[in-house]
Amino acid sequence: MTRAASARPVLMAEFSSGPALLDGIRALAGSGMSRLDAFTPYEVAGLRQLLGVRRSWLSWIVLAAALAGGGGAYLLQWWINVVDYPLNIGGRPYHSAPAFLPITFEMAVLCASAAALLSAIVLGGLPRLWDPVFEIDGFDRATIDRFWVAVGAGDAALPAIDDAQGRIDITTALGAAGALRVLWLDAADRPDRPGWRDTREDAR
Amino acid sequence: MSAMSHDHPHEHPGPGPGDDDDGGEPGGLDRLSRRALFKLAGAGAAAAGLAACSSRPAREILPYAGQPPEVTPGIPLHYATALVEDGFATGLLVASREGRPVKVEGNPDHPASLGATRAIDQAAVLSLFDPQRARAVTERGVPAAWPAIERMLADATARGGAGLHLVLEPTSSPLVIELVGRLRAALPAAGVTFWSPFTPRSSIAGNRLALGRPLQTQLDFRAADVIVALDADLVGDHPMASAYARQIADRRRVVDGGSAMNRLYAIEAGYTPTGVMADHRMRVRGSQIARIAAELLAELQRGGVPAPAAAGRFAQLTAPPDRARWIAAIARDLARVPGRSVVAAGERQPPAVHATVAAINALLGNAGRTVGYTAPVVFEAGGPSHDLANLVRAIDRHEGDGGGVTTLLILGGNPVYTAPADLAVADAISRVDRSLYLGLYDNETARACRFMVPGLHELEQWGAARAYDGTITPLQPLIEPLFGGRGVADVLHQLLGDPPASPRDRLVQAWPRAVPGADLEAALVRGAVANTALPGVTAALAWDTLAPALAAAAVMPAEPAQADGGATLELDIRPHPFVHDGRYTNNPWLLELPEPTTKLTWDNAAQLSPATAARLGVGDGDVIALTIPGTGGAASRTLAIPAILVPGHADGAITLQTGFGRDGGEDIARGIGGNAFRLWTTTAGFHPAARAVALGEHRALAIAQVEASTGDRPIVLSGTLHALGGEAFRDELAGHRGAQPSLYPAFEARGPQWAMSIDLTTCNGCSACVMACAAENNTPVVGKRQVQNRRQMHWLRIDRYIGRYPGGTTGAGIDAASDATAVVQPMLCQHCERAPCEYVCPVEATSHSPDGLNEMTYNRCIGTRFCSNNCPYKVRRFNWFDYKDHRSLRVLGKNPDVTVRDRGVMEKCTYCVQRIRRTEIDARVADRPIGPEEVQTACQQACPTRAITFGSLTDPQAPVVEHRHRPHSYAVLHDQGTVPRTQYLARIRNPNPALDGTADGAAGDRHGGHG
Amino acid sequence: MSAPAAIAHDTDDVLVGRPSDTELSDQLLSTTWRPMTRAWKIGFAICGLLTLNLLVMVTLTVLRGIGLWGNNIPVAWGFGIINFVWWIGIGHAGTFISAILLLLEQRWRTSINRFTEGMTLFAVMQAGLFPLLHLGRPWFAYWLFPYPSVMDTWPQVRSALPWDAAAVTTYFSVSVMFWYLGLVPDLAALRDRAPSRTRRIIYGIFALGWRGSVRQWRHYHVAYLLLAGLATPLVLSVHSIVSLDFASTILPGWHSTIFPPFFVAGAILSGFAMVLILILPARRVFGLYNVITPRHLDAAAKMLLITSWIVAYSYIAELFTAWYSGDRYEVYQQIVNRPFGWYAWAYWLMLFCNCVATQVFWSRRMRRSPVVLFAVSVLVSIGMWFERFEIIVVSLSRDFLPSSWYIFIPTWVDLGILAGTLGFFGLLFLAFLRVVPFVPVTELKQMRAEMVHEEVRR
Amino acid sequence: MAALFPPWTNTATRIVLGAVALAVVGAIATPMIYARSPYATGQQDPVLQPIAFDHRHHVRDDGIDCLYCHEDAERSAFAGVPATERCLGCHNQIWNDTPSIAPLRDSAETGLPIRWQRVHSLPDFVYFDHSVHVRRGIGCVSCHGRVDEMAAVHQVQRLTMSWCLDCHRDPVPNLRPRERITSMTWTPAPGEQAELARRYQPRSLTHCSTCHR
Repeated sequence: MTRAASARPVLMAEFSSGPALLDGIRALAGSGMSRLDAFTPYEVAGLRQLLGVRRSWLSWIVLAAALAGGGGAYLLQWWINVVDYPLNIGGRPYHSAPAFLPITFEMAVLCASAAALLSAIVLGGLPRLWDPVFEIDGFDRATIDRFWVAVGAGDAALPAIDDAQGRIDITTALGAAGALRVLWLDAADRPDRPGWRDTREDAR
Repeated sequence: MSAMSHDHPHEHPGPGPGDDDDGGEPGGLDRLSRRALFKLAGAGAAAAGLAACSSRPAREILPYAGQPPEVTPGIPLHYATALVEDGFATGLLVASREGRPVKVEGNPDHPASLGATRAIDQAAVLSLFDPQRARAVTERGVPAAWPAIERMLADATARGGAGLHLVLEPTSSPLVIELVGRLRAALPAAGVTFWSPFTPRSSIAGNRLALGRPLQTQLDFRAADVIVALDADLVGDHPMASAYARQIADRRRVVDGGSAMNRLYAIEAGYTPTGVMADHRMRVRGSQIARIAAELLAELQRGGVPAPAAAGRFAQLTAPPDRARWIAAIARDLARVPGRSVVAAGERQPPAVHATVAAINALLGNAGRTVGYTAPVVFEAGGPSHDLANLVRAIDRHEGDGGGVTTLLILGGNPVYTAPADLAVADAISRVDRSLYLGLYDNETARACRFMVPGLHELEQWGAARAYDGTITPLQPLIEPLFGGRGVADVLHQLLGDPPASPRDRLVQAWPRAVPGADLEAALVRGAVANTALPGVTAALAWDTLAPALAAAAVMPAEPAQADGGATLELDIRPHPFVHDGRYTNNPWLLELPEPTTKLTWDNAAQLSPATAARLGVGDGDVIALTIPGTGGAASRTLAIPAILVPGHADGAITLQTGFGRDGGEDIARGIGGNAFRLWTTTAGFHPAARAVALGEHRALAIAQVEASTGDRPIVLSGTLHALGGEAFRDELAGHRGAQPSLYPAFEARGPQWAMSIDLTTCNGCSACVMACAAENNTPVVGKRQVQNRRQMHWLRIDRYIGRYPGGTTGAGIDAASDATAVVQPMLCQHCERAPCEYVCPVEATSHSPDGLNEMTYNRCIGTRFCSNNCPYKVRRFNWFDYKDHRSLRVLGKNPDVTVRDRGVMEKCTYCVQRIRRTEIDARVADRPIGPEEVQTACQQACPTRAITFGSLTDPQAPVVEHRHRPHSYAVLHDQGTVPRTQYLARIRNPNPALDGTADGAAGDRHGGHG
Repeated sequence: MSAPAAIAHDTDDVLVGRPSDTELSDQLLSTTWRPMTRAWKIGFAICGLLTLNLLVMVTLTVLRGIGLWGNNIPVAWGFGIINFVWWIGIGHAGTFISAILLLLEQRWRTSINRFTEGMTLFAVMQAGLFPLLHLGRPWFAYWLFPYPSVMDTWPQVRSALPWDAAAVTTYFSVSVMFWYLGLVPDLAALRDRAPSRTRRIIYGIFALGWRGSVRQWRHYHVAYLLLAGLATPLVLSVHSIVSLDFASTILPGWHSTIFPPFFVAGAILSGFAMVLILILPARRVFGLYNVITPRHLDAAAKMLLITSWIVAYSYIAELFTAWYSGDRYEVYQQIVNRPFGWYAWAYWLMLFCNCVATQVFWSRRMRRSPVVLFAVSVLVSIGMWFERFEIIVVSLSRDFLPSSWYIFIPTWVDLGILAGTLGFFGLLFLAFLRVVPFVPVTELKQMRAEMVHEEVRR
Repeated sequence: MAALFPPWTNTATRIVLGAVALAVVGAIATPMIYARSPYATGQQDPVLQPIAFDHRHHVRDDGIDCLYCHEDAERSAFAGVPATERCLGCHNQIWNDTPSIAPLRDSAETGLPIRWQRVHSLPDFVYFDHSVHVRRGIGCVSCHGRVDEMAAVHQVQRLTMSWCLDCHRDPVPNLRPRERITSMTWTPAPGEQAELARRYQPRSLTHCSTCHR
């Protein structure tokens, strides 16, 4: 199963607050589910740890970019003034190291910042204007005041419990955790295409 | 910006003589003048360099049809010719590029030049290419035909000259003199008057009084140890100014404390270059000079100078207390060196003064040694024919009998403007039926006359004239008459009915008669005929005429200041150093050149001392009305003119310079300044009782320097010759030069190391160098408003600082500020080895060459002006607007070796790098080394006193090296660590111990003084 | 109101009440689609006109040359560089607030950081105009950047101007990135909340499909912190480098080692002043009293007080070092020319605005009075402009050789351009208020959640 | 409810972003390439002259030396374009009635110059001096190319500053014996140029006032 396919949500639940979301996730984890993802309007404290997502390694990219930018800038300045076209400027030495520093620093910062922004976007899987989850009714509140949890199709525990009874159990568990809605998105159907059969059951 | 700019920015096509689009504006390169040029010189490759620094060169190459053998495109030719002013010739060498005169230099073989030039000479090229010159024969302003004038002349001749009157400029030309002679013979009834306001009159009359004959005074300062200038601007306003300045300076060059140095006393009203140079300066009103001369004579006699009995009765004459000490000291100084001094009086002084001075020189034994007398160089000088009143009288006779003047020919000059106010010349002319004016411009006189005939500029003429000392000087044209003008001789020949001939042939024919035994070709090459100076004549004092003159001189003038609360002042009128009597007022170079001692540009103003100004309650630019009472029933005349304060000016007097307030047809000259001639009378150069009233209005003046104090900063160092002998001053000076600790490694120096040394002792601020720089380097003129915005473009400026030293300047006025003394300092790019301007330029537009030049690469400059901010000498100039006037005729006078800068570009002195590179290339091509004095900068070449030295520090023969080793060589702002390549020789004065306030002047002077 | 929210209510809070996520979102997102108020429209019209005038002045300058300005020799730099430094300085508060205060975990920054970042961008845009405009040949400005030219020539990097070019471009780019990254979640919120479909599509495109998934938040969080960490030394470096335009020369009044910190302090002073000038009206117009509380005003006022003291110290230090150095030129410049020279009035005005006027903020009441804050802020802005006037014009007008001393008088073009940039700045700012939520909704919601969390703990 | 954006927008976004990146790179690269193109430098572009003067014929067939017409190259900054009379030196006798040299005859009569079109034009702020280059052993062909093979002369070299600098930094590869200056075909023997460098002492001048004044 491809990465995208295995990440495709099979089960999604909507909560009204961060804490509630965390409870719901605990419930799912209780039933052995591991391939979880959450969608929140803002960072919910403890969420990342609960889902076992490691801290971002993006810093290393940024460091590399900074070194490249700064080093490149200094080298260029050195080459211009010492190698390519040395000129006597006010009796200053060709290799005027102190004078080269400001630009070196600025270029380091520039490259680093650009790297930070771009990697944040790319690593976050963006730009991606369409995503399966957008097809879900009411998901648009995920950026406002709703907190969603999703179980990926690739979840190892899923096959074991994915039957009528299992679904009922999990739904009730989530309901107990305070889920407003629980959606089962039929796995049999083709992924990545709008208009799934939406087998909904009332949590209450 | 288009991608093209990666290569070189292309903006507008660079028009030039080689370019085919016509300047639309009047005075542009219209076809006519252009074709004339091509005939003379296919301006060919010279188009390069004319266009701006960011535009394409002309796309065409126009080779000669028939190339003159001597011409090689790209290599300048020099022709010897001369400028003539008030009848006296100054020899010049004019550089010609592909037939276009582009630069004027002095002629070393000419006595009035000695290789130097005045600012006026340098500007001649611009006058030649002045688009506003008269272009066609006109009658009452509408184009007319020459034949009409021929008929008029023929008619006048037919009547044997009856009713014919000619007005010529005073002339020394053997050719013209011969023609006038023939004319008088052929047409006895014709009248001839010579007129020019400032040609020597008084001195000749004075010599007649003293020596019984009209004689012209010739001075020789080479052997003069003491010089007393009585209201005489010997180095500024004199036909021999350049030569005299050189002679005086040669005796003032200081090598060390032990040098022999002459002593110069200046006694004058306004501040002049001579006053700047002087060791002692007394500021007195012009009318006091006569008395002072007499006092000096008397003091000399008391001092035991042998004098005939006739002069005996002067012995009692004593000077008033405030100057007695001075007179005594000067007299003793003079008596100390019998036969080795010069006492000179200015032309503005009445004959009596000149007579007194002649007597003094005779008694001191100077006559025949340092002071000589020759027959006047100018034809009939001092004679009745030089009185403009003749003309008016002749015309007025009209009313009486049937005689009078029916045909008036004014050949040159501008009498309507320059005539003394007490002569109503203009309306006299208007009463003449057929009047003709021959001249360069449609000026006041041209407008008063019926016919206007375009004249010839000196650089368009064949002819000859005499220098002040009489040396015959040939004139030859550099270019065909741009507007088909005619010379004075042409008209005279026409009158005499001579068969038509080319001016050159006429010269060839007349030459043997004029200068027997002299080869014309040789003379044209040399620019002067050797040994043609007039012989000196020895004449004994004629006491019968001298005595009354002395008596007249001895009269103590009234103190006008006391009359009525100081509203009555003495009015001194003198020619402007640059526009003279108004003949050069349409030359923008000369207008924008700051007046040497007031720093005023684009204007003339009423110069007065701070004390007097305070009495009148005026400051710089406050307008005052000057009124002089009418004489003999004539109405009084008033001139409203702004004031300018001149520290060192005599109290109770006002100095006005002539040449402004023009209202002829010249657009540039018209309407600037006030016309001093309106207050001028033939009687004397000064009017004892002019009323001055502050009008309460203000007229902004364009003064090129506002702050006059050095604030005690190490800028101009000066001291006495005596002090230079002592340690204190030497140590102080040594602290302003030499190596300084630096963090930076030394740069390897390849080739010669160019450097300059400027001697502040011999510089008198005449500003010839500034003009030479402008002419050589195509620096633009920006106009009065932009000067007021402090945007003048001179690469080289003369800073004038006001200091006060013991005995520097003194006068009756006790006011300290007024007693201040001026020092001048040429300031140009110092070519610092650690140039602050270079390291702040973001685009390498200014950098350092291996031979020590601070290079300015115009085409790389983007105009951040950061370099100017960081230049402690503020010598960088910026093109605030687009100043390249490609459409104007003036473009032809530009130097093709120097880029014409574009808008938004920084520029500055380059040590004339184009000359350096040219010499380098010539030397390389000839596989020879560069000579020690081979490279001359334009300023150096022009300097009359040789104050500027330039050369390579690596060449032991180069004088600049020796200058560097003198004890008083120093670097300006040495404390800033810029290591300038330009160094100065401190200003050394040689004061009379009897007048020097300090005990022994052990240390240098201080300039903190007056602000 | 939820129970915990009832706990804290005093005005010292950075958030009055504990509005729910929904309430906050509705209140703050709606600033972009709520009908425009009259005040806004009038302001927009005025700024539009001034911007037009700017366009005319700039065209004139480029066509005829900077001779149209009052600059001369010796005063070769005039309004152009004064305005440049002034605007750049103003641009500093934004990044200072959003970056440094973020790292210092100052909560009161949250509701105003987007606002000030916007201000930064627009101020830097004004500043960027001048280095270009003041060139004699602006069309060659690209020569300041290194590129393989057929002339084989390069920029001269010993000069402070290429440093400037690098610093300002970097500062602008980084500010944009920082600003945009912070905006993404709010854009997503607008994508999902905006009334019309067109708006939602436009916002949607710029939101890049943000879903707020854990993995996105994971990188987003680190990137945001890193950008803040990078922007912090950057904001300090930029004005330091600008100050080197002067400090690296030998001109008396410029040649001073104190300049970098002195300039940064001044920058933040003027920056906060401008923040207040803008935020007080905005707060009133959009009725944001609950998110921009007296607590914020108080903090800003304190910043004004502190930085104005740093600036005052610098002035004193300048005088002292001048006197102590014994350098005759420096002494004349600092102790004679500035306080008593041609422009003495400007000197004393500067001292009053930057050092005296701010002292009212010792009083808590003054710190919280919008009127006083606004008035003092205007004074400070003027004072800081004149500080640059002192440094640039006054120093240049009298440097080493008295012979070239001369006075500088601005022309109507100078004044027109200054006014024009003010208008253009306002124009951009007013537009900004309508286009994106100028109070960061997401961050505010998060902060609220954390505060509620803490309060529950207590 | 359907999502705001359909799935294809993801691909679309990538394409658009790619295009933008490409445009940016292009905008910078294009002018740089252009500036180096013959179109911008004016190379390879035969110039039409008032008289169809054929250098091939005069140089190769008649074997006239460059310096016969461009006589000032050894002593002046400008190599010089021959005066009308120089042309007539031969064309009085031969081909003196060809219609093609009518402008020449007109010039001779009117005394007005022939308006030749400039082929090698440097900007006005560049001061090139033929004499010193020729004296240091830089041949005509180095800058002007095989004029003897051109019907109408065109500019061969770029004549950009960097091109000048190439030689100014290291002149040796362009040295030749002074007596072979005008040769179009001369090629150095091994080591010959090093020897010439010793004799002529060419300098490597790269400071600005070498060419800009």
